[in-house]
Amino acid sequence: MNSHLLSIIVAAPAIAALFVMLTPQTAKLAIRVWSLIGATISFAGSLVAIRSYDTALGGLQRVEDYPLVPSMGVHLKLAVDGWGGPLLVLTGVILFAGVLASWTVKTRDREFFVLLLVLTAGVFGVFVSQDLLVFFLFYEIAVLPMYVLIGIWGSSHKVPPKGPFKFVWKLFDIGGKQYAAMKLTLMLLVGSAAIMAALFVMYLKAGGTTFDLGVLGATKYDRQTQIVVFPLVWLGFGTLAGVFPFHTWSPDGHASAPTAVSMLHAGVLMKLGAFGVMRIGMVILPEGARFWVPVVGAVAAINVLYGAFAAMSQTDLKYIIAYSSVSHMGIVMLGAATLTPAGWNGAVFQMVAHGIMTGLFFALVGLVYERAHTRAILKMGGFANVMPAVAAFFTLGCLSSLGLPGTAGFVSEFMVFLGAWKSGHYLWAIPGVLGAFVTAIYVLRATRTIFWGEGPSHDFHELSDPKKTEWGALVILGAGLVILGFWPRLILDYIEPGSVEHLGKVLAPVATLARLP
Amino acid sequence: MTLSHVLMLASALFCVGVYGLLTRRQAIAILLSVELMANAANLVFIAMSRFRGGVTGQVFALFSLAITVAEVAVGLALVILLYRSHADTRVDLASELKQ
Amino acid sequence: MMKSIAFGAIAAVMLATGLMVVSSKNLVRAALWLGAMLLGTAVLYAIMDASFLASVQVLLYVGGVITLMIFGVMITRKHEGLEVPAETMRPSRAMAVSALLFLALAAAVDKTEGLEQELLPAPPTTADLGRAFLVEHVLAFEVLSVLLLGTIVGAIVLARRRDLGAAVGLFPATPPMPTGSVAPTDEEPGSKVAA
Amino acid sequence: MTPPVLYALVALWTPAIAALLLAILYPLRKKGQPAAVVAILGSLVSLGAAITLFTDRLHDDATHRLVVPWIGSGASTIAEVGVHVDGVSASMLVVVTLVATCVQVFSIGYMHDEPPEAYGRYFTYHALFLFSMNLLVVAPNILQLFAGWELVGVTSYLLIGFYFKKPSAARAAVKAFWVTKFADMGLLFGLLVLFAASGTFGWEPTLSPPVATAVTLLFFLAVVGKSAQFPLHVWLPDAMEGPTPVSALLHAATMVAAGVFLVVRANPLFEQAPITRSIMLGLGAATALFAALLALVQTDIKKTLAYSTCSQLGYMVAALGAGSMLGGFFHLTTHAFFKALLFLAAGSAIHAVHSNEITDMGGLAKRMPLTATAFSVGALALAGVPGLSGFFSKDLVLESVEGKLGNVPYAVLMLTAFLTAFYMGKVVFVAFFGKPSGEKAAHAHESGPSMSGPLVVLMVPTVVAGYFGATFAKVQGEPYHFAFGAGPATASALGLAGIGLAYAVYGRGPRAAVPAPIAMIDRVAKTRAVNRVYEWGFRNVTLVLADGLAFIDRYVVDGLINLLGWGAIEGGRKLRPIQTGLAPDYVLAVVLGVVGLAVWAVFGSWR
Repeated sequence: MNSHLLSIIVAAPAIAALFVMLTPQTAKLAIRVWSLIGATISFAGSLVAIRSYDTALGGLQRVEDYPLVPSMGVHLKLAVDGWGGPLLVLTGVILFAGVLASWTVKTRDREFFVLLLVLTAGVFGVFVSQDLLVFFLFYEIAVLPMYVLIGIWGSSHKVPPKGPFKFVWKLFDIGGKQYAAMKLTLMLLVGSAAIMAALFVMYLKAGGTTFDLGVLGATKYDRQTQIVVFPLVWLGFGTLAGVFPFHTWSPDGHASAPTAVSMLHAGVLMKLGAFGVMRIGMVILPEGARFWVPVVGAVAAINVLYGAFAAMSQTDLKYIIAYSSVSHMGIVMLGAATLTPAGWNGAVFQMVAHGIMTGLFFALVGLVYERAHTRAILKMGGFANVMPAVAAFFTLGCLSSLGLPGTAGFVSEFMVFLGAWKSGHYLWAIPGVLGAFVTAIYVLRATRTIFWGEGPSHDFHELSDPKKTEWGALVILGAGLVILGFWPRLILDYIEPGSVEHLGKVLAPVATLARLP
Repeated sequence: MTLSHVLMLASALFCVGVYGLLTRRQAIAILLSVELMANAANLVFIAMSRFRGGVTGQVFALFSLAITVAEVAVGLALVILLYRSHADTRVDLASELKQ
Repeated sequence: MMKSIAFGAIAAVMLATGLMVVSSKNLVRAALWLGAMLLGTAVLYAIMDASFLASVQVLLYVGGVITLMIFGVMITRKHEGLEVPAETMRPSRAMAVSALLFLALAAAVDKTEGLEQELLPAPPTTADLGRAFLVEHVLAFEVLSVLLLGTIVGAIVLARRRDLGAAVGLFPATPPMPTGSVAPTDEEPGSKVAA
Repeated sequence: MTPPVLYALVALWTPAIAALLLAILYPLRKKGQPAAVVAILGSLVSLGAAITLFTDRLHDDATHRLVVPWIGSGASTIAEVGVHVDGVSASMLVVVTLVATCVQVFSIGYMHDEPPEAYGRYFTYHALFLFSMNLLVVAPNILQLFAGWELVGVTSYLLIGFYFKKPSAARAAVKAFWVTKFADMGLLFGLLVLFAASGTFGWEPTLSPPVATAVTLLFFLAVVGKSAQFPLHVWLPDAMEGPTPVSALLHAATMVAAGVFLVVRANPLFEQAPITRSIMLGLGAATALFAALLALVQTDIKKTLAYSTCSQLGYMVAALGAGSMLGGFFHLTTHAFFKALLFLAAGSAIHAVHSNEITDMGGLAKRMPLTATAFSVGALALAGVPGLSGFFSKDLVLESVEGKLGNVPYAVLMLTAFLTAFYMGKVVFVAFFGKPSGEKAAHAHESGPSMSGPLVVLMVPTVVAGYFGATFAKVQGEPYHFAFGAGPATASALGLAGIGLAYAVYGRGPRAAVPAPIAMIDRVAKTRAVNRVYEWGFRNVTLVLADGLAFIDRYVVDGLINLLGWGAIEGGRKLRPIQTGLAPDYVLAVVLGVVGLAVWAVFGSWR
C-alpha cells in the first residue's frame, strides 16, 4: 500500500518547474511541454490515487510518513482520504486545463509557468498532508506566488468606473493589478496570521509533541479553547474561501489575474479555504464548530445572496464571474455549516463542481478577452455568430452555475439545501434557493448581452473560436461538468465515507451518527 | 586609582566620541569618533579584567580590537566608494535610497 | 601611589587629545590626534599591567589603523575645510547631549556599589591570555580569523574599480556611457553628484 | 428487466444518444440534413417503443420499475433515477413521442431555408428536448421529474432563442427561463419539504394535512410557471418568437403540459390537500377565461394559439383541481394532438405567407386546401364541436367541475368554451376564407410533403381520439363513462354559437371591422399590465437591490479595507521623517535611550 504516489503527485509540478527554470527562455515549446508533462503526471497520479482508494475501508490510505523536524514532532505525512481524492483530481484537471489555456502567454512565459507549477504543488500538498504544520506550509506555498502572478501578468483598469465615487478608484488605484495583488496578498496573509495563532494553540494544548492531524483530532480541547480558536480558523481560512465580509480581495484579484491564475485561484485555491475550515476547524475543534455553526451558516447564506446580487450589477465580465464565485463558495460554507452528511457531501461536491465550472468560466473569459481586448460586457454583443463554441461552453457553465439538473452544480446545491433543511436551519435553505434563482438572472443576462444579438460590432475583428490547446481545456472542463451532473457517484462514492468519518468526529459526543441522509 | 576612576575616564572619552559623531559630517571624521568610542569601551574591558580578576576581559578586548580593525577597513572602503561616486565624503549626500 | 599619579596624568592627556580629535577642522590633524590618544590608551594599558594589549594597541591601532585613516583622508581629500553644514547638530547642542550622557553614565558609575576598588595584587599574565585564547575561546578565535579574511576580501572588492569587479564576475558590468562623455575614472570621479 | 422497462429505456435513451451524437460530432451537425436524419431516427425508435409500451399496457396493469442510485449509493442513497412504467407514463410517452416525431418531420420542410449549421443545431436541441421530456415522463420519483422539468426548461430557452440574432427572441428566451425558474423554486422547496417530512421523493407518501398542503402548494407554484397559469403566463406569448414547430411541440403540446402532468403524477399527494385543489380550480378557471379574453384581441396567429394554450391549460388545471385526474389528463392528451395540429398548420400558412399576422393572410383555403382543412379540423376540435376529440375531453372537464365552488368555475368555463369557439372561428375565417389581403397571400401555395405529412398524421388522433376515452381510462385504471347530457349539449351549443358569431363578424375576411367590446378588451390588453408589473419589479426592486449591494460592497465593505490600507500608508508617511538617514540623529536617539536606561537603573532603585 505504501507507494510514493502522493509524493510524486505533489513533487511532479515542482520538479517540472525546476526543469522549466533550466530551459532557455527562447525554447517556448519546451517550456510548455515540460509544464504539460508535470501537469499530466500529477493529473494521472491523482486519477490513480482515487481509483485505487478503497471506499469500503475508508480512512487514510497510501500513508507516507517522513520525519521533518523530529524535535518538534513535525512529519511530512501524506495520505489520501475520501475528500482528498476528488479534490486532487480537481486540482489535476484545473492544472492541466490551465496549462493548456495559458499556452499563449507571451511575456516572461518561463517564469509564469514556474510560478504556476509551484503554486499547484502547494495545492496538491494541502489536500494530502496530514500534518498541520506541513498543511500550513503548503497552504502558504499555494497562496504566495499569487502576488507575483497577478502583479506581473495581470491586467489593469479594463472597465473604467462611473459615477460620483470614481475618485475613490483613482485614489486607491482600484482595478489596477498592483492594487489587486497587494490587497489579495495582504488579506490572505492576515488570514494566515489568524491560522498560525490557532495552529500554535492547537499544537501546544495538545501537548506540543506532534502536529499530526489525526492526533490533534483525537485531542479533547476544553470548550473555552475551542470556542475561542474556531473563529480564528474559520476566518483565517475563510478569507481564502471568500467568507463575507472578507471576500473583497476576490473580485479585484480574480479580475486582474491572468487566465490560468484565475482558473486555479477561483477553481482550486478558494477550495483550500473551505477545505481548511472543514478539515482543520470543524474536525479538530468539534465543540467550537457546533457553537459557531449558526453564525457560519448565516454568514454563508448572506454570501450566497449577496454575491449573486453584487454580480448582477457588474459590467465587467471577470467581476461577474468573480462575484459568482463568492456566491458559490457561500454554498460550500453553507453545506459545511449544516453538519449533516448530505450537507458535507454537498459542500465537498460543490468544491469540485464549482472548481470545474469556474475554471471553465475563467478559461472562456480569458479567451474572449484575448480576442476582444475588452471585458466590458456592454460593449460586446452577438459574439455567438463568430465564436459559437465559446458561446455553447459559456451557456453550459451558466447552466451549471444556476444549478441545472444534469450538471454538476445541481447535485451539490441540492445536497446542500437538503442538508440545510434537514439540519433544522430552514432559513438557510431559502437564501440558498433564492441565490440559485438570482444566479439565473445574472448569468443569462450576461450570456444574452455578450453572445446573442446581431453580429459583433466592427470594433471586434479578431474574434474566433478556440484554437488547438484551448479546445482541450474547454472540452475537459465542460465534459467534467456534464459527466458529474449525470453520474455524481463517480466522486460521491469517495466523498461520502470521508464526510461520514469526519462528521463522526464532530458529532460523536452528541449522538451516534446515522448514515445518510 | 580605583575602578570607578577608570570607568569615569572611559565614560568621558565615550562622550567625547559621541560629541564628534554628532557634529561631524565627513565620513572619515565619523570613523575617527567611532574609534574613540570603541577605545573607551576597550578600556572598560581591560579595567574590569585588572580590577575584578580573570583574563576574559582582555580576551574580549582583543576580539573587539580585531573587529574594530575590520570595521575600519570596511568603513574606509565604503568611504572610498562614496568618494568615487559623489566626489565627496559627506555622509548626508549619500541619500539616493532615501526617497 | 605612583600609578595613581601616572593615571591622572595619562587621563588628562587622553581627554585633551580626544577633544582635539573631535574639534580639529583638519582631518589629517584629527587623525594624528587620534593616534596620540590611542598611544595614551596604550600607556594606560601598560599601567594596568596589560602589556600584551598595550603592544597590540601600539602595533595595530597606532601603526595600522591610523596609517590607514591618513591614507583614506589623503585619497579623498578634496573638499577639506568646508564649513559644517546645517544638517548636523550645532556644537552647543551636541555638547549638551554628550554632557547629559556623561552625567548619566557618571551617575550610574557613582551609584553602583563596590567600584571603589583598588588594583588586584596579581594581574593576569600574557601566558594566561594565550591559554584562554587557544583553549576556552578557540572557536571564537577561528571565527574571528574568518571574519578578518572576509573583511580583507570585502574591502578590496568594495574599493576596487567597478569594471575590475565585473571582470572577475562579482558585479555586473556597468552599461557603456551614452554618447560623448568619457567614462569616469578614479582620477576623475563620476558626474553623479547628488543635487 | 421486464419488457416494459426495456421499452421505456429504449424510448428514453434513443433520443439521448441522438442528442449526444449530434452534440459531439460537429461535422454531422454542420452538414444539417444528416443531423435531421439522426434526430428523427431517434424519435421514430422512441415512438415505436412508446407505442409498443402502450399496447402492452392494455393487457397489463402492473407497475414496472427500475431504479439505480443517483446521489449517494447503498444505504446512503438520497436519490434514485430510473424508469417507472404505468398507465400515466405510457400514455404520456406516446403523446410526447408522436407529437415530437410529427414536429420534427414537419421541421425538415419548415426549417429548410436555414443555413446548414443552424439546421443541425435545431435538430440537436430537438433530440435533447425529447430526451428531457421522456426523462420527465418516465420519472420514478419527483426528483427525476424535476431534473427533466429543468432540462425541458433549458431546451425551451435554447429553442425560443433559436434566432438568437433577433433581440426580441433573445429577450423572450431569457424571460421564459426566468419566469419558469422562479416558479421552479417552488418545486425545489416542495422537494425539500417532502423529503424532510417523508424521507423520499416519491408521490405516494401520506403526509400530515399541513405538510401536504404546503408541499402541494409549492408544487403548484411550479405548475403555474410551467403551464403558464395566471399570473405567470407572461412568458408563453413571448415564447412564440421561436420557430413555429417549436411552439407546436414545446409551447402547446408537451412541455407546458408538464405542469399538468406533474399534478397527474403526484395525484396521491394532491388528494391529501383539498385546499390546494380548490386554489387550483379557481386559478385554472380564471386563467382559462382571462387567456381566452386576451386571445380574442390577438391578430398574430401564433399569439392567438398561445393564449388559447394558456386557456386550455386552465381547463386542465381546473379539472385536476376539481379532483378529476382523468379529465385533466385526457384533455391534456387530446389538446396535445389538436394544438400541435393547429400550430403546424399555422406554421404551414406562415411559411407560405412569411407573416404571423392573420390580416396578412386571407383566402388561403383555395391555395392551401390541406393546410386549411387541417387548421379547421383542429379549430373545430378546440371549439368542442361534437364528434371531435376536443368535445369529449372538454366535456369530461366540465362534468368534473360541475357543482364545485358554487358552480362559478363551471359557468366561467362554459363562457370560455364560447369565447374559444369565437376566436378560433375568427382566425379560420380571417386567415383562410375571404379574399387574399396581399401579394404574398395571393401567391401562397401548399407546402411540401414533409410538412403536409405530419398534418395528415395529426389529423387522425384529432378526430378519433375522443372515441378512445374508455381505453385511455382503462390504461389509467380510472372509471370512465360518457353520457351526452345537458352539460355537453350546452357546451356544444355554445361552441357552435361562437363559431356562428365569428362567421357573422369576420366572415367577410381580413378587413372585417372590430366589434366594440373586443376593441375595448384590446385597449386593456395593450396596457400589458401584468408584464409591466414584472418589469417594474425587476427594474425598481431587483436591479436597485443589486446596484445597492454592489455599491455597499465596493464602497462600504471594501471601503473599510481600503481605509485600513490608506491608514497604514498615511501612517508610514507621517512616521517617515523620523528616519532622516543622518547618523547624528540616530546617535542622538541612542544617547537619549542610554540616558533613559541609566536614569532608570540609577534612580529606579529609589522606589
